[in-house]
Parts: sequence; C-alpha cells; structure tokens
Amino acid sequence: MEKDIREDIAWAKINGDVLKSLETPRPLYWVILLVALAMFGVGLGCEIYQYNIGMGVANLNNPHVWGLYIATFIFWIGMSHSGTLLSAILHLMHADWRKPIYRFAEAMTTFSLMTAGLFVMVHLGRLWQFYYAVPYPNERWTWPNFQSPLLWDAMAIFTYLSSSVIFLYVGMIPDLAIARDNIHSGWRKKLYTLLALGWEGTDRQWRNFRVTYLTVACFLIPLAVSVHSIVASDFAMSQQPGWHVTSFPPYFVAGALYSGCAAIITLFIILRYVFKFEEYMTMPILRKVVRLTFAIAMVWTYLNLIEYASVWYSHDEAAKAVLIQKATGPYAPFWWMMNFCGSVVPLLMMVKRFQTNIPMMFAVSLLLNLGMWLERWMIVSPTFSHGYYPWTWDHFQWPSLVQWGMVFGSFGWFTLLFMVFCKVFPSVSMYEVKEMVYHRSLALKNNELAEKGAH
Amino acid sequence: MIENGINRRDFLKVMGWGGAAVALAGCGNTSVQDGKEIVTSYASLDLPEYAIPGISVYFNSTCAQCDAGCNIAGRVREGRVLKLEGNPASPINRGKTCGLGQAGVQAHYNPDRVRQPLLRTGGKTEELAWDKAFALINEKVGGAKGNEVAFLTGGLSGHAKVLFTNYMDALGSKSHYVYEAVAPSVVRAANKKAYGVEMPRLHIDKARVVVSFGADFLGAWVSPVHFSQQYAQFRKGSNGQRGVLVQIESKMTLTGANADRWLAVRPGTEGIVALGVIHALGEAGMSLPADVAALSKAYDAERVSKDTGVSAEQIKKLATLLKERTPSLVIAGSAAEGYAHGSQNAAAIALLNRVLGNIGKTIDAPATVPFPQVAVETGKRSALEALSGSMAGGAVKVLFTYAANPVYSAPAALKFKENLGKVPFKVAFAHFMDETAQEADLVLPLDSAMEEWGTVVPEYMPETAQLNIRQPLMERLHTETRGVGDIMLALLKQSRPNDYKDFDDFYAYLRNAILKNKAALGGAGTDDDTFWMETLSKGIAPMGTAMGKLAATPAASGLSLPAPAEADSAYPLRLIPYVTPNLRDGRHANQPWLQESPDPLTTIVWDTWVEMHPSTAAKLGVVEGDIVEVSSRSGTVQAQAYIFPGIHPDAISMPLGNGHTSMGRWANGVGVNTFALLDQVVDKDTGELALNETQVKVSKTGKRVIVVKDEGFAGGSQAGKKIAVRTSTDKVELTGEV
Amino acid sequence: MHRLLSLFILLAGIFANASVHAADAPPSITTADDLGPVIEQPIEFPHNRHAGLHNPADDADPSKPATGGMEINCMYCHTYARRSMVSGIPPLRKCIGCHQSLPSVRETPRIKKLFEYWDAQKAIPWKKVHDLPDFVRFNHERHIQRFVFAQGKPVQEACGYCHGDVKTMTVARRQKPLSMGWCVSCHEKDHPVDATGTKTSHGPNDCWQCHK
Amino acid sequence: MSVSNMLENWKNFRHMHPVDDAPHAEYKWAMSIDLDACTGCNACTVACYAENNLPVVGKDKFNAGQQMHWMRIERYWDEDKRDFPDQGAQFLPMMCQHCEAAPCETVCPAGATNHTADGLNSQVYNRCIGSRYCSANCPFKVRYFNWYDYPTTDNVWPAEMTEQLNPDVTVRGKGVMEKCTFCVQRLERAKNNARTEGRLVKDGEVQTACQQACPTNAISFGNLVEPESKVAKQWAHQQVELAREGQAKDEQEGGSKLRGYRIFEELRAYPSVMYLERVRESAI
Repeated sequence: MEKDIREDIAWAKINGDVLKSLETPRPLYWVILLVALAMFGVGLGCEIYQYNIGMGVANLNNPHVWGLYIATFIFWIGMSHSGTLLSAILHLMHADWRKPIYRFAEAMTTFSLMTAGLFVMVHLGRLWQFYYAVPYPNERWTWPNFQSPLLWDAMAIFTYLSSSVIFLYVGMIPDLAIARDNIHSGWRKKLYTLLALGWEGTDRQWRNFRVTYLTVACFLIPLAVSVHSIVASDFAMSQQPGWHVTSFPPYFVAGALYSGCAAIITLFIILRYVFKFEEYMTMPILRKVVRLTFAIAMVWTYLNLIEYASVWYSHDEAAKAVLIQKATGPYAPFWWMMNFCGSVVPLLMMVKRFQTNIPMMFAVSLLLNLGMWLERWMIVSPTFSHGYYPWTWDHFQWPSLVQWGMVFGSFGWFTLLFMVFCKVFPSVSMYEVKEMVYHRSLALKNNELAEKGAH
Repeated sequence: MIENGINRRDFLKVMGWGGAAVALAGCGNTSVQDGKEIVTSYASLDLPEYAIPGISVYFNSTCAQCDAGCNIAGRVREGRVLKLEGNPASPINRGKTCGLGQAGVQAHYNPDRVRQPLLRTGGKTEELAWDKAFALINEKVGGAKGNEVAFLTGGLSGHAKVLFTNYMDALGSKSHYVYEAVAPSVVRAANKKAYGVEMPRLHIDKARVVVSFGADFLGAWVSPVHFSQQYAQFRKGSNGQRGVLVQIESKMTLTGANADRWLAVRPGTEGIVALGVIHALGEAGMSLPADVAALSKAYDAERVSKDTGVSAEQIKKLATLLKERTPSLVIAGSAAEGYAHGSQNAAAIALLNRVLGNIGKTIDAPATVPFPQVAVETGKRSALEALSGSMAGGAVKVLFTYAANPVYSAPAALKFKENLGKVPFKVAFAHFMDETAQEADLVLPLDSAMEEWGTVVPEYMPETAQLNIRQPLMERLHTETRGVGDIMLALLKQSRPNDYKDFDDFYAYLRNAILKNKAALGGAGTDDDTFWMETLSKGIAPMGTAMGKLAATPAASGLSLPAPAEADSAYPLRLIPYVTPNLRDGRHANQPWLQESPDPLTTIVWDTWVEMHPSTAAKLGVVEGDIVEVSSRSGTVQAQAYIFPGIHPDAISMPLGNGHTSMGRWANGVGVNTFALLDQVVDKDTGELALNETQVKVSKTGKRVIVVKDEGFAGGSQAGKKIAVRTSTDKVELTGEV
Repeated sequence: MHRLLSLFILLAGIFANASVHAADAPPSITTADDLGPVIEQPIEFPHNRHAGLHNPADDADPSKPATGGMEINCMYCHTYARRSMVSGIPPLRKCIGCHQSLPSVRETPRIKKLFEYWDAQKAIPWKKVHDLPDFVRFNHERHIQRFVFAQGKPVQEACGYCHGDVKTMTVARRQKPLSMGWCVSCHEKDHPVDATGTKTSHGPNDCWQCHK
Repeated sequence: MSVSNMLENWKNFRHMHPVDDAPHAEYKWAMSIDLDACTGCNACTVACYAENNLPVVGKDKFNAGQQMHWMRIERYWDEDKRDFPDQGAQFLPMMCQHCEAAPCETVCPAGATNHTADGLNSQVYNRCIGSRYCSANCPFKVRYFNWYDYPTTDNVWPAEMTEQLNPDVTVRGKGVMEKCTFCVQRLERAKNNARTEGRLVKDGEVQTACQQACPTNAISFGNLVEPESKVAKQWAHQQVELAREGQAKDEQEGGSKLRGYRIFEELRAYPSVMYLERVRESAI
C-alpha cells in the first residue's frame, strides 16, 4: 500500500516547508489577489447599483421573486460543509489522512459561510432594515417571526459561522505558537504572539487542547447537518410545487458534502502546486479524497433519483409539472447539465488510474461544483417560472447582469479571503502532520521490532 | 350644505396639512421628527362645519370621461379630490363607475394639461392673457361673415350648448359641425327610421334572451355602466330563469366574451343572419307579417349559413330559443352598422324585434327633454366630411374646435389636416396640446371636469329626463384655465353685451338659468337658495316625467341586403377597428391608469396590436409578437400581431385610441393610430363613415417583439386546475341564490 | 475535565437566571419621559395662558393683565380631536374671534403678530411638534372617544397622557418618546371601558391599526 | 417585549385562525365574487389604483413582469380546440385571498405579514425587509414587490399627480412587498365610526373600492360572523365553509348543484374569497 506520508520527514523540515508558504509571496500570488479583488469589485459595484436603484435591476419580477442570489447562497452554504466533514467527522473517526488537508478545508468552511452571508444581505429588498429579522430587545417591542425558516436560517448560519471560526482558531493554536517561535520580527510576530495565547506545549495545555478541540468538533457536527437541513427547510417548509419535498434536508446535506468535497479537491490541487506541498498533500491522500467524493456523489445521485421518483409517482400534479418543465422547458439545458455533472462526471472517479490524475481530477472537481451550483439554481428558479398558478407562469425571466455580477463577485470575495488566509496562517497543520509522521514512524518501528522479535 | 359656489371654492382651497407630501414620503423615515414639517389649519380664514381635516366629503357631479353622463360623487379631502365614486341615486349608473370614469381624476391632475392661453404664430408659441385672447377672437370673428365662422364640437348638451348656440346666433353662423369619431351614428339614424327615435330605451333586464349584433354594451357602447347594471339583473333573471345572451359579430368584443353563445359572422352579413333568424322563426311556427314573410322567404337556413358562416343548426337553435323565451331583445351595434349597407343591416335587425314582439316590451320610447335647447346634440362622422369640404373650399375663416380631435381621428382620405391649414384662424379649446390643438392659432386652456360648472343632459336616459349638474370638486389647479361655459359667456359678452351683463360668470348664468325654470326642474314651491342647494347636493335635477313614444314600426319595405362581399384580391382582409373600453376614441390616452389597465380580451397594455385568428396567422406565417405591416388603400402602419381566437378569419382587428403624436407624456409614441388606416367609405343611406369597410393586406416585416401583456406564458390556459370554473344552466340550481 | 464541566454548569446557570428574569421583566416604559427639542414657532403661543389653571389672585384687579390661565378646554381649539384622526390647528379666525374683543392684550408683541397674519389673510405656518413617521396613523378620535367620552377622564389628563402637561407649557414641546414600544406599552394594559370602571380591555395590538 | 409576553402573544396569534375554541369574535371579513356577473371590464382594477396609491410602472417594467396591480382580471379560454371561443371567455378577478391559514404569514422572517383579529391577512410595509419569501410561498402569486422606488421614479407621480394620492394609504418605497388589503383603511374607518356609536359595522356600511366600482355588483364583501350579512348568506347558501379544505357538498355523489367554490382549497390555506362559477346556457 502506498503511504499517505513519508515517515522520514524531519519535523524541522515540516516547519520550514509550511512556514515558507507564509513568506513573501510570488508575483503569481499578487496577480491572483488582484484578480480576486477586481472580481469582488464587480460584485460590490453591482450591489451598490442595486441598493440605490432597487431590486428591479436584478431583473427579478413578481412571480419570480427569487433568483441567483438564493441559489448561490445555498451553493456557498453547501461548500462550507466540507471543512466540517474533514476536520470534525473524520477527526472523530480517527482518519489520519485528513491531517495535512483539514486546515484549508476548515478555512474554506469559514470563508464560504462568510460569502453565503453576503447573499442573504444582497437578496433583501430593504437591506438597511435587516435588523428587523434579528431577535433583540428593541424600542418597538416587536419580535421577528420565529416560525420563519428564513429566521432559522439566519440563526443557524450565524451559529455555524461562529463555531467554525472557533474551531478553526482552536485547532490552529499550536501552529500559531510554532509560527511565533520561528518568526522573529514584524507584525506577524505580534499577531502570532497574541493569537497563540501563550502556548508552550506543556502536557496540561495539550490535554486541555485535546478536550476542547474534541468538544467543539462534537458540537460542530450536528450543527453542520442542521444548517443545511434548515436551508433545505426554506424550501421544504414552503408549499410550492418542487419545493415541498420531505427528502430535501438529507438531499441538501448530501449535496453540501458533495460540493464541499469537490471544492477540496480543487483547492488541494491548487495549494499543492502553488505552495509546493507535494510532501504533505500526497497522491494517496488525493486518492482517498476522490474516493470519498465519489461515495458522496453516489449518495447524492441516489437521493436525487428518489426525489424525482417521489414526484413522479405522487399525485402532486403541480410538482410533476414542474419536473417536466425542468426537463423540457427553458431550463432544460441547465437541468440536464446538472444531472450530467452531478451523476455522470463522478463516474470517472471510479477509474483507479484517474484518481491520481491531477489535471483530470482538477477538471472533474470543477465540473462537479458547476453541477452543484446548477442544482441549486434548478431548485430555486423553475418553481417560480411554473408554480401553482398558471396565469403567472413566467418562462422568460432571465437573471440580469447585476445578478450574474454578484455571483461572479462572490467567487472573487471567497478567493480574496482564502488567499489572504493562506499567507497569514499556516494552511497545513504542522503539528498534526508531525503527529502523523510520528505515528507512522512509530508504527514502522513497532513493525521492525516485531520483525526483530520474530527472529 | 354649501352656501354658494363661489364661497365653496374658498373652502376647497388647498390650505391644509399637506397630505400629499406626507403620503409620498412613504416608508422612508422611521423615527419621530419634531419641527420639520409645517402644519397650518385646513382653511385659514373660515371653516365650514363639514370640512374636517382627515374626513372626506362627497360632492355630486357628472362624469366627463364619455358621453354617457354618469352621475358621480367626488371624494374631497383637505381641499383635494381624491377619488370618484358613482352617485347611488343616479338612474344611470346607480352608484357604479367604469374604469374610464375612475381615471377621471387623472384627467384633472394630469401634468400635461394646457395651463395658459397660447398664441401660435409661425411655429412660435407665446403665452397670452385672457382679455387679449378674447379681443383677438373678437377681431377675427368680426372679420368673417356668418357661416365663415365654423364650430366643430363633440356631442354637446346642457347650458354650454345653449351658450354655443347663442354665440353662433350672435355671429349669424349656422356652421356647427357636431362630430364624434366612434359614436353609433348609423344605428341612431336607422333607429329613427325604424322606431321614430334615435335611441330607444332598452330593457335588457326585462328580456329573457338578448341577441346583440355587435353592440358592445358592456364595454364601450352608448352607456356601458348602465347596461352593465341591467345585464347583472338580466343574468340573475326572474324566478331563477337566467337571461341568455347571444352575440353575433366578427370580432369578439367584451360583450361577446360574456355571451352564452358567440357567433362569428362573416363581416357585413349581420343583416342576413337577422333575416335568417326571421325565416327560421317562421318555419318554427311563428306567424310573420306578410311583408316580413315575403322579405325573409329567400333566407333559408342553408343559404344564410353559406353566406354568413353561422351554421344552420345555430340559426335554428337561436330561433327556437327566441320563440320559447319571451320577451327578448335584439340590439344592433357597431359591428352591424360599420358597412356601406350598415343602415340596411340595422333595419333588418330592427325587423327582428318587430317579429318577436319586443317593441313596447323591451324596447321603449325615451323620455322627452322639455327644454330642447339643452338636449343633447349627438355627433356624426359625416360632419367631418362636410367641414373638411368647406374648409378645402376656403369657406371657413375662423374655426372653433371643442371636445373633438379630428386631426387625430379623421380618415386620411379627408386630408383634414391639410384642409385645416387653409383656415386662417383656428381656435382650439383644449385640455391637452393634442393633435388638433397643435394646428390651432389660439389655444384656450380648459378647466377640468373637476373644476368647472356645467350641466349635462345624457343622450341615453334610462328613466325620466334628467339634468346632470357638474360642479367644481376643488379649486383650480392652474389659475389660468377656464370652464368652457365661462369662455363662451365671455365671448357672448363681446357680441351681445346687453343680454349677458348681469352675469359675472358662468356660475351666475347657470344658477339663474336653473332657478328661472325651478318649477319644471322639480323645485316648485321651494325658495331659490334651498332649491339651488338641494340641486347641487343631489347633482341631478329631474326634468319632468314626460315620455316620448315610438312613432314608427320597423318595416320591410325598402330593405335590401347585398350579397356578401367577395374577397378583394389586393387587400384580402377586412379591418375591424376596435373601440376598447379603456381608450375609446383616444381622448383618454394620456391617463396612465387606462394605459396600464390591460385590454380585457388580449390583456395587452401600452400598445396597439393586430388581432388575427390562428388560421389567418398560420396562413400568413405570423406568430405572436411579429411586427406586421397593415396596409389599406389609405395608409400603412406597423404593429405587433396578437393571435386571437375570437375573430373571424376574414378579418383582422386593431384597437383605436393610441398612436398619438401630441398629447402628453403617457400617450405620445405609444402604439399606432388605427384611424390612419380607415378608407373613406360611407354608409349609403346616411353618409356616415363605415368603420368596418376598410380592406387591408398584412405582411410580415421580419421583426419580432415580446407582446407586453398581463397574460403569462400559459396564455389563457388553466392547465387543468380549478381556477375560473364554468358550469351550464342544466347543472346548476340558481333559484334561492342570495 | 471537572473544571470544564463546572464552567458549563456555571454558564448554564447564568443563562437560565437571565432568561427567567427577562421572561418576567415587567414592561415599564409607559410613562417614560423623552423631552423633544425646543421648537421655534412663528408666534410663541402660550399654552399656559390659555389652558392653564386660573390664578385667584387675578380676580382682585381685573384691569391688570392676568397671570394665571383661562382653563380653556383643549378641544375648544383643537376641535377635531374627537371627530377625526387629526386634532387640528385652529383657523386664524378662531384666534381673532376671541382676541378682537380682548383689548387688554391687543398691543402685546405676540398678538400684534397675530393680527399681522390676519390682516394679510395668511395662515400661520406652525411647526409640527408631534410628528410621527408617515406610515404611522395615530387616531385622535379613537382615544378621545374612549378616554374622555366613554371613560370620563378629564380632557387635560387624557390629552396629557401623550402630550404632557400642556397647561404649564408655553410653546408645546414633545414630552413622551412616541416610539412604538411606548404606544404598545399602553395598549397592552387593561383600561376601564366606561366610567364605572368594572369592565376593562386593552388596546388593539394588530399592526394594521396604525400601519396601513 | 418580555419573553413571557411574547409567548402569550404567540398563543393569541395562533388562535386567530378560526379553530373551534377561538372563533372570530366580531368580524371576519370575507368576499364573494360572482363570475357569472363579472364581465371582465376592469373597473375594479382601476378603482384599486385610485384607492390604494398603486404606481403605474410603464411598459418596460410591465414587460419585465413588475406590474403592481393588486387586483388583476385574468382571461381564460376554453381548451377544447374549437375554431372559435363560441362560449366567450372566462374572466376571473384575482387579488389577495386573505387566507385564514396563509402560507405567506408563517414564512416572513420579520413578521411583516400577519393575521389580524378580523381575519385579514395584513401586510405591514414599514416592517417589511424585502426577503420576498411571502410571495415565493403564495400559491396565487398575488403579492407585488416594489422593485423600484416608484415615488421618485419619473412619470409615476409627477407633482400634480401626488395630490390625488389617498392620504389614508401609505405610499410604498422600494424594497417593500404589498398586496390587496381589502381596503383596510375603509374598514378601519367604518369600525371606528361604529365603535364611537357603540355598535358593530352594519352590512353594506363599508365597501371595498373594487366592490364599489363594479358595474354589475359581482363583488360582495362583508362580515362572515354576522349571519345576516349578504356575504354570510351567500357562503351559507353555497355551503362553503371557511376552515375546510374540501366542502361536504362536493363529496356528495354527482357533486352539488351549487356554484360556490374557492381556488386551491385543497392547499388548506382557507381563502376568504369565494367565487361563484360562471354559468352558460345549455340550450343554445
């Protein structure tokens, strides 16, 4: 069997390699950063325009009141689930191979949540009054509506985001201490000193650290599941054909894990290349991630088919009409594309040879995420265009450039945050990689001892 | 209730607690403010008991949106008229209004109203003071002799009409051209011949079957709000026997869309259908008068079916229904009259009423107006031809236009605009700078109907004769506008100073005129002030109970119907101009509520369209939204196509009312002017323009637009859902319904 | 581990305690004062002279200007309060109606100003002191009918509930916050329905009462 | 404000729906529309514009589907592919159905749309944050969103036109959802007058703008709690009960000979608008 990591990497080398990624960036980094900034600028410009003129510039209309904002919001929420999966679930399951890659996955969680939050905001017709949806004691003596799934959403996302930030930070403390100890001047030193909370690696610290980390991880897992279940409730709790589906929560969670894993593959490949992390982000790990992704893809496909089947065989004629409309109406190209990307493309991952084919996996992972984005759009829009009330069917509505601009901008925003993170914080967990190396060498030693003993 | 009109104007002054500004600020400011807004008392000087800020007062008046003369009640608050409701005491509209009437406030508050007298010389426009304007008019009419001063007006009635008549009298002119672009003038003439009255009273509510030959009495014909009231009763019926409506026309009107059976008839063959029904009635055993029997003999069901496209079975069914359910009522409308033989069509239809014995039962004589000088003078399309002719001949030196927009609505063949140019001095009384006002030398700005005094005698009075009062509902918005009565009075004071010196203004004249005839207006025995007050507060003065009588009986003699017209190979389709309930003849095109109110049948807004039957469209290869070119011998326009099942395949239809080049911000450049296509073909008997006689050809231009309409992607389909449900009389029990 | 556990228990305890407290904290801003800004009016109208209490000392010498008030009912001038949403600003004629027969104060600066407006036949541009946001529709009639006519409260008390003790003010100044919570705090209380005071009910609490 | 207060109101709120233990006390506003009388003339819709300060959006925005007509007249054709629609069209006035268990109410995050004690589905403009969830969840799609700031848009309300605005109705700015209110400003005024006189609103005392305009009296409006009101009698005669998702009369064999029905009754929203089926003569 291939090794997830070489057991003979010196610990100092690990420190050196990872800390090197924090050093003065290459020009390519700046280029990427600038491009991301420009993309974000486009989105920001669109929002300023929309804020001033009104939501009409998004080219939404009366039957068709939601559009890409909500679809992209779900997409980013979904994206966030990967980090939790890798860092919390796999942590509990003692899957060792997660260690070199969970840090950036966890960062991805945080940043995609921060991106998703923006979409909730830009979606609001009266952004400046968003605080009406926040439960706090106020001079109006009013409360928001606790029945509304949208309110649950806001609460769940906020909780998830804060928990994710804590989890990310707590898990990073020993590494911050390493960074502190290896950097001798400048703002970084101050920053790491502050954030490392006086970590010295004593036994007591390690013990408390483990307990805390484990607790937060345990807390985070149900939260992650509930967040996307609640997002699913936005739809499942409504009465609209195509939305009113009982299986939406697990379907959404599966979809979330799916798109998250695909995004991990993408970022895995990028980071491995950009920061030269070949030693840590090894092919066997990639293979494991790909296999995991494939498994989730099949789960998603199954749930997807269940959804179609339950609509098809039910007596809900309106829902059936929406399904037919998805497959044959103006959204058909996107709907078929989504099914292709979501269920057919991952089949490539079955082929062993392809699992470590970097260009191919890179392309596949992008396609998977395209499919998942389309999935969200195909959940939101066709129901509006072909709802219960035939008089208001609107098959011609098409998102305006403002909507596309903001979707585009959100990728810039995410990239921006991620790029900054990578240069400020170690994107590979040094202490856990060391653990991994140590465990492997220990295992090796044991084996050797055992072999010796046999002789 | 109110002391006198002049004072009331003061009360109505906008002095208030600025409601509008308050309302507009909307949801913006969310916190308590202090000392930012100004608040003054409602009326600074004196305050009548009824004027309470925050509480609406209703004043009765008369709607000016069409000639039906509905009685309305204006809701007035803080000195502003906010909304118009129907006057519940009105025999015409019984508290109801149509959409057009509701939009009356938009004619009043319209930002595009003319606000100053304007003198236009050589392309230059300058503002003018009223006394200068009057002096100028005096100079010009002084330089013309008798009939060289001509008047072109819309339908006129009431005391404004009296003043017009007197002024013409003073000038020695008899050139009064009364013009209405879409009025049922042929039917009026035919009625006169058949029944002895222009417009008999119709009792739709008493009929058990109504057969309407294209009379859109629910949409735009004569007095739609009144007929809608009758229609509601007719549908409720008596003893649970619901009235049956059969509509026979080539293009479905709003009334057609509400019919139990809508029969698409080949354009122009309405009279043949009527005779066919008579024939079928005879065959069904009804005894026909000899002359009628002789006339209808040739019209057996098969032939009629062949000529008209209405199946023989339908004709027989209709005859059976008419025979079984009496009384019935047959109405001839614009679809029947719009042909060169329109009068003959209408006569044949009247004959059907005679055969069915409806005359005297559901067709009744109208009330007699005891003061003929205030009675309505209805407009004719032929007036325009006559005027155009005399203008072309240089016989008109001064032309006054009021309540008519002939430059917009004249058929191209009349070359009206060109001939108008030959008139040296043209005075337009105008609310808007419409196409006719644009051509005038002097434009006099009119008060809106919510600012002026006046009286109206409706053309169609459902009960006894009534004089409708129009009174100001609020202070003038613009100080330099004048009521038409005031203008005419000022002009008369120039010509006959002695007769009118006692009257400061039209209000004084009107009050005097009404009080003089107090006894005849139901005020015998009351003192002047009380009577005047009561009349104003009611908004209606009764003019006696005298009813006329139907002086004639429809006769078969002289009636001959031509064979159905052969298709014209160069212009194979017939254009049916559609008078929409929203825009009528186009004078309301600048009222945005009406532009945004979807056409009931197509649901199209803000545009003109070309309706065609799916089979016609298929033949032409046209789909919805294709820009098609419609050409007649007189003109060519381009408009979007709309595929519409309710039209005969031999015809296309376009709505009237849009395509203004000059009117206001909401009207200009919207749609195309269908009037521009009309051929100058007239009804042979009356000389009235036959609206449906225009032959057109339609070709694709290759351009396509999205038709802007309320109807969505599903079109008129309910997709199998239970939304607008229909049942039939045999499946429903109507007796006992609340 | 124990320490962690005790931390949790402590936090949970604090949370529970706070919740219990929040749950039963009585609403108490009903009478809160929130003085508005001083507003400069075209004429510095002395409410105290009109609505204030009569000063018995004034009776001694009627020729001298009075120092007390005249105890005029609020609704003498704000006459629409019982009939309309708005209480109304009196028309100029109402002021003149009394003041033309009050020569004793005719030459004071305020009254001279008043007559200047009257002579020019111009309305006085009073500034609005109690200006609610435009989407709030407070109804004077309802409150006056309920508290003055049904329940029999003295007019000044009923009006004063929102407007403060006007009889002691010169130019009126906002005394209460007029915030939604302030309105609601009163609407949630039970008030006697009539003068006998046995039956009570609270104000309506659906949004459309005031926002429409 | 306090939590217990909230919980108490919560309970009340839940009970405003007509469950057996808490029926409507004084008023339950309801409507019935006779489709046999409705001619589709649009008088009601224009009256609604006049009464409720609805903006005219113009052709482009109408084309974009952003029209603001609270009441719309829908026109349906038969779908049996005959050459001509020889039984006419079917017209249906459609506006907010003021559902008793309204799907829009439960989903609004800010609680801007609620049920009033009178059984109205209220929309509070100044509380609305514009999430548009209510419209998304409305089966009838009768909610209209202010996609633009119409008060400041050119040629919507030029200065002169603002004088026509109804001072009793707030003009909505951008980002706010709005819909038919059953002319709540008229209802409140009538209730106010009645309360001053110590009585309840009488049948016919208050009319909605559409009802008042309707030339054929197709629209009836009134208090369903008052058994003698016209609307209550109509509902009773047509055997349509408010809080049912299917009426007993329809479960009879062969259906009933009554023509009252509600649209999408099976969705259990319990609409307050009853329609009476359009009738066509079978003998012709």
